[in-house]
Amino acid sequence: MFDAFFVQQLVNGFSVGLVYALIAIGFTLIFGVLNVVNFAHGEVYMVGAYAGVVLITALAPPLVAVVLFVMAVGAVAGFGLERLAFKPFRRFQDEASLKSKAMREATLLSSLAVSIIVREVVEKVFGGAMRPVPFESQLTDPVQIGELSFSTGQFVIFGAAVAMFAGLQFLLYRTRIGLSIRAVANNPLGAKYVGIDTDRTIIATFVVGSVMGAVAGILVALYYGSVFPTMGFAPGVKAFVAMVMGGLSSIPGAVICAIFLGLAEAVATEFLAQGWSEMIAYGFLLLTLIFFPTGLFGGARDRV
Amino acid sequence: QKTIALGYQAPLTGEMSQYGEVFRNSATLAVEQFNKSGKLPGATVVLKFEDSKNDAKEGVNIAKKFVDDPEIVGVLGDFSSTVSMAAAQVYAQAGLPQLSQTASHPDYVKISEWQFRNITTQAYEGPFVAKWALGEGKKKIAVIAIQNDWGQSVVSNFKDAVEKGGGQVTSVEFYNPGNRDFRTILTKVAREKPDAIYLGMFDEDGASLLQQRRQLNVQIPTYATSSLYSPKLIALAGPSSDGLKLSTTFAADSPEPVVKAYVDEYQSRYKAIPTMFAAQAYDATNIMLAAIAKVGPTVDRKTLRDALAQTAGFPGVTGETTFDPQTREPTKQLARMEIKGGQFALVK
Amino acid sequence: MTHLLEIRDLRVTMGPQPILQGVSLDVPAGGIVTVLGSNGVGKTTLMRAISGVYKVGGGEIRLDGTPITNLATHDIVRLGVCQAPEGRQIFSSMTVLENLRLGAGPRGGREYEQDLERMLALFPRLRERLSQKAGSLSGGEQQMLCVGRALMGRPRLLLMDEPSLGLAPKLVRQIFDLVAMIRETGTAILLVEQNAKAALRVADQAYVMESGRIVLQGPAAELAEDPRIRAAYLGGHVH
Amino acid sequence: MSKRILPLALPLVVALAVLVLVPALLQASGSGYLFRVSITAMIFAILAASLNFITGVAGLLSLGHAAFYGIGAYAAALLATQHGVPFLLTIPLAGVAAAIGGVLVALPTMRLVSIYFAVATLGMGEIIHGTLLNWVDFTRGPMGIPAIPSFKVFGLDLSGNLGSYLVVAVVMLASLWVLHRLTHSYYGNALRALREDDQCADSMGIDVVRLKGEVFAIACFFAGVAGALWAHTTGYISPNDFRFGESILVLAMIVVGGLGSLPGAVIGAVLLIVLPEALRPVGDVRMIVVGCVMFFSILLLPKGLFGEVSALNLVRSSFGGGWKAGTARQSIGWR
Amino acid sequence: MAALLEIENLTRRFGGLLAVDRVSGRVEQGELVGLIGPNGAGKTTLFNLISGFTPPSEGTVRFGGETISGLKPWRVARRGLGRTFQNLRIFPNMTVFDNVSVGAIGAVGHSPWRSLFRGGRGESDAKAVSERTWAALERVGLAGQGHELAANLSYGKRKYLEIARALALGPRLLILDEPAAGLNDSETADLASFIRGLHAEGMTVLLVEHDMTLVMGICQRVMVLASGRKIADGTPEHIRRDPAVLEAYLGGDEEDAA
Ligand SMILES: Nc1ncnc2c1ncn2[C@@H]1O[C@H](COP(=O)(O)OP(=O)(O)OP(=O)(O)O)[C@@H](O)[C@H]1O
Ligand SMILES: Nc1ncnc2c1ncn2[C@@H]1O[C@H](COP(=O)(O)OP(=O)(O)OP(=O)(O)O)[C@@H](O)[C@H]1O
Ligand SMILES: CC(C)C[C@H](N)C(=O)O
Ligand SMILES: [Mg+2]
Ligand SMILES: [Mg+2]
Repeated sequence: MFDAFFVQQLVNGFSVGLVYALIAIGFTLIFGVLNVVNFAHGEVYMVGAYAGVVLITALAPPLVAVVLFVMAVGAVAGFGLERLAFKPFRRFQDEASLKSKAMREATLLSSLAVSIIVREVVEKVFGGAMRPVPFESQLTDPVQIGELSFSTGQFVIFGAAVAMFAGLQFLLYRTRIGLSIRAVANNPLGAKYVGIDTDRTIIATFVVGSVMGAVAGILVALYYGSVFPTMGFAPGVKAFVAMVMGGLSSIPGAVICAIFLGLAEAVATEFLAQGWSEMIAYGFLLLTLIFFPTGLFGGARDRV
Repeated sequence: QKTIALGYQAPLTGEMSQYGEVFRNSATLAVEQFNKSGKLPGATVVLKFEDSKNDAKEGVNIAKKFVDDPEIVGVLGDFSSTVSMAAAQVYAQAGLPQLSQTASHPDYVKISEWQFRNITTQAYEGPFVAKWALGEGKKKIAVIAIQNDWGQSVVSNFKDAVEKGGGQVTSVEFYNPGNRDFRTILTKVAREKPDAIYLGMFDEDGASLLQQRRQLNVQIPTYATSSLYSPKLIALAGPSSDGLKLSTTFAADSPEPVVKAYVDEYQSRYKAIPTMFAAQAYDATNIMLAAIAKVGPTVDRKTLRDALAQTAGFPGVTGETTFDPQTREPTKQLARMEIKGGQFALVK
Repeated sequence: MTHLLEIRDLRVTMGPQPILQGVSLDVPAGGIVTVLGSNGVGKTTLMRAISGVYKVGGGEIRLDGTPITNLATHDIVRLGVCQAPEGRQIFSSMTVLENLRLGAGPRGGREYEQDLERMLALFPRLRERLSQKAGSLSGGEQQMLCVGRALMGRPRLLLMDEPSLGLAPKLVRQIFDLVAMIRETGTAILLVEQNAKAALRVADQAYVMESGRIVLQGPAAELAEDPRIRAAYLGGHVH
Repeated sequence: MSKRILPLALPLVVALAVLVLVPALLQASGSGYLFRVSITAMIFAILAASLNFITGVAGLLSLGHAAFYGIGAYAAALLATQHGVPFLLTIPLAGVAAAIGGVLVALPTMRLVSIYFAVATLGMGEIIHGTLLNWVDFTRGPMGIPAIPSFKVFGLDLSGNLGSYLVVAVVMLASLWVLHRLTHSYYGNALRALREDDQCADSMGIDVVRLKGEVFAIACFFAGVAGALWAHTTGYISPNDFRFGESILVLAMIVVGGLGSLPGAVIGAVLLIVLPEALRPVGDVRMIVVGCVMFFSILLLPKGLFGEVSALNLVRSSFGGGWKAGTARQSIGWR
Repeated sequence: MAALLEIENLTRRFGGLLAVDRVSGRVEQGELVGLIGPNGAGKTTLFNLISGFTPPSEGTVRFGGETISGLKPWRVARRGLGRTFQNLRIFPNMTVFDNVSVGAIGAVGHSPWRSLFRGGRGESDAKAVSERTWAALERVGLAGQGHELAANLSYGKRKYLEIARALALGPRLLILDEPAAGLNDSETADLASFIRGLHAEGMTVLLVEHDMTLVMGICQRVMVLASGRKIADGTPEHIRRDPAVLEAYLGGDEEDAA
């Protein structure tokens, strides 16, 4: 029996999941290389969206130009973020600091502080309210296929997610810089000894991850037709959760879990109030972790 | 020249700062007009704003601060019921009149005799829209509302009224604040094939929902509360908002002279059309000022409270406001509106 | 004669306390030089300073006469100074092959294949585990991987920080044989060792460090006979 | 005997300052506002100290602490409003309720380490918050709970500025005292071992699973106590007060103050409550300034304003530990 | 009388790899036994099986007559098994004293309730912990550095720190994984006499080591593991001449194995 409403729910959930996945890809990449949660990723996403909207409002260029511009903004944001919130902590080389939880949590909070500042500044400049994306540029046009309703944005986001994912897998597993990124992620000191410029590799990772975050931001903004200063927060948390469910450093894992979260929320809404459905997603998180303590695709702990 | 101060607590930073912003604009405008008008000879009224970030902790701190300030005879704000009610405990204890432009929690005015509000409660609005919808032959209605205190009262009042009027509420969907993807809810609601949908949410959520409604090709007539009366809604949702029917207390294009004067002045100063929230704050401030003027320059907290309580038929931009002598609940006139061709239009 | 590596009056401070307080030593091209010293005298610090991992506070390090003091580690590696560091620092979640690949740096293609073959001939055990995660290797296997990875960089100067640490006697011998063999290829070696007896046997020149200073130096064979050395480092009176 | 006077000096000074000096100054200023800010700061000091116990001492990064604070507040509010339980009972009962919640959270997440654990607590926190918000029949959902009575007992009215201050201060001192004892006794060392290397601690005979459960129970107990104080001093609570952002705020307090250090947690709490208030004059940009202060304090002092090592040294030299090498070789813990 | 430690047919697989393959053996009360074998032979894995870190695929471990296989590490530790780790695992952000106290706490137990109060059991627990800790520190000669951060200790001292931590547990059996790795000959000699001293005081020791001077010099008995199998077990003299051991472990000529 084909229940069009139910299939429609799956479509809805899938597209929510894709939004999470778009954010999770860059997030996971950055987490992998520094092993610290980049709380400001949601703000990079938001800044990307605002940059795109400002450009569209001013010049209304074609989508490709907007994306290229946003990529540039994302690159600059990633670079700045790394220099500001992460690099300073690498000056501590002594063993006690390297192994100290205090240092670890400090980096986490430095990115949080940066994210608060960025959000407040954007709010000061553009106001706290939602801003519309000019209608001509929105990706909100309905596309009816049989009984199912889609929108143009869903296809664009799907395409972007596939492209980002494939591109990143290629980058990580088929290129030299990818090998370096993985090496730095695994053992930064070891990477130095084999002649990798760790500083540059980390920046490269941040730039790539932030470019992806920023592009995600503008695409999602076009898909929803609006931007607002806190737009990065809620999906950012979900992307974080997806990353952890997937096993922290596994990008395929993060993507799969992001989509799964979206689907879970949609299907749960079918049976419960929306408020509870969000908790179903967290329930799945807990179940996953209970049975797979290091995520679905995470490696085991190092041997003793 | 004596100075009389009014405290205004509102979210000026943080997630809800857009509301605090328009409150500040309107209140500043109102006070300046008042001081110029010479309705209170021998004294000037000043406003003291404090930022609550929509955070109850800060709201209570501010309340204490205002209570300490001997110049302050009355307080406006806060924005959300949560923060307004946390602060209200302080005002109730200290005996400082508080008038919130938006706090809609049913228990808010029950806290003490010091609490007032000028927003219509759903006890009026729910039956008003219910009657309208039923009158247009919509018997099966689905409700989508935000999961907060106000959303709760939207649902309960509307549901009662529909059922009393012989209709049926097919489903009630609450969503958590912050949620911006309504596709799943809309799909779920559409499955029930109701005659109409009733929305209890704010303009930004409403705009997102209307956009997504168009995408999903859900063509069920939609009604809404006055909170969706905002130019913002049309700016955000564009053509998707066409056909939305809502009740309102404030209409920026109303021919009424008070409204026109306000809208023109606001627009020339702040380069924006005032929203329903801005209008609420404008009226709240003016109600407060009128009460002060009534007492005169010797006004203090107690006399201000008593004057406020006697507010009746106050002609504001959101219609006439009267505080019920017993409950201090406001009574207001509601109008019907429909969005047509990207414009709010009064339904006669 | 100029040396491949010259270190003059090197000073390193970590946190409050100075660790190296003026170390000078030379490594001739193609030679083996060993540095001996008890625990915590600063041998590893010296090695890290040469590789540019620690910041140098004073003094100079020259490679072929050009100063490399405070260059970035990756630049120093590019100049042909590779290290098999203390603590191994292998990439535990990557495969053995990937570890070796990283050691080879930007070199690829046939050259890389040849190097790899040569490498695996030296360490047949690694060949069996090429696709295993490096982190699951036993301690000794990891040590082999670490030396192997450094050799993949085709160093002119190989820095080895306690390469025999944790290795079975048979392998220890192999490692020292390997050190001799590496020298045959023209690579100079700076070797830090606790196994003084074996180190002095393969080395040409030896230095002894005590609390951040060189206290003794000379040809390895002579030092091996020095009574002070015998007492302090070759003691081993286990009855 | 004279040796015992010195160890008592510091706690005595602290207690005198909190119970006499500060209230005297506040009373003299006649400012209810300052009283209120002090009360909020003290409530958050309890909260920060309890999170520090989990995250700073035992090394379990918790991102859901506000949820336990919320459980405590709701427990106290429901007991007080619906069953008329006096505050002397609601406070410990709120703690117990939160502790039970904490153990229920700790049990399924026992096997998790590092960031996995952190995210599990985040998920738990969101679930608890969602329950408070959506379980309308029990918690009244978004309507919150109004008219929670203030501190009144045996006809004694402590609901004024000074009364409330003193009640909160006494509870805070007691809470800090307990947490302080636990962190600076040998029990604290077991927790620190858990933080540094749980597997290694395990093979030293430390029952890691039990320890994690206890840590959560104890810390959540105090979070619940803080929640009860919040409910009673504010009079109205709603789920909004216990959002994820609140967890992050408390985390920021302990990181800014110095992870693992109890004085640090208190300093951090006071700073992050007082600073935004003190910055009111700068207007709308105050949150930007708060963000910048946080950023620079972390950047320049990543181990906190008052780091763990210095805190331990302070405690050991000024309390009974008698901890000086070479001299009296006494114990960690207490004389 | 049953041996202090008895292992029977102990087997552990990692995927397809047989890391430990049907190993049996015993350590008597008061013995000092060496365990040697090529790298990757499974020595550390065997230690992990004994101490409960890794559950065995097959076989049993008996300690003091009771089966301990399958128990959690902390339970095994509390029955009197102290261990050190091949790659040092100290607690770098704790002081030396606090590091060692962890072992003592493991033995004494940790109750939040008792640590809260003065007097009574709490007092005696705290005293017991501190006495054990100081005793262990003194035993390894670190008493003077009790207040230093463990991260500031040199490598050699850290080795003793680990041993002290295990000693504070008051173990009946001490298992040491390559304690001499990274020490020079004279330091190794010091370590040898230290271990011998422990043994003389009645401690039972099982020792993994690659330094043949140390193993052959102090052990009463040596077991040899290769590719997960036990290939020899006997006195040092016996082992030194065993052709299988020579082949697998010591290598062709015997010069270094002196
Ligand atoms: N990153 C660091 N932070 C703080 N102290 C350090 C650091 N690195 C080294 N030290 C200190 O410097 C001294 C020398 O250390 P180093 O590791 O160089 O000694 P070593 O001679 O290599 O000893 P070993 O034989 O144990 O390897 C030691 O006391 C050590 O504690
Ligand atoms: N967790 C694990 N996963 C996969 N393989 C493992 C694991 N632990 C050990 N092994 C494998 O088991 C074998 C035995 O390892 P073990 O560490 O016990 O050797 P060892 O005798 O201690 O060697 P060494 O003397 O070098 O320390 C090795 O080949 C190792 O790769
Ligand atoms: C209509 C809204 C402004 C009401 C407000 N959200 C409240 O909490 O009461
Ligand atoms: Mg070293
Ligand atoms: Mg081993």
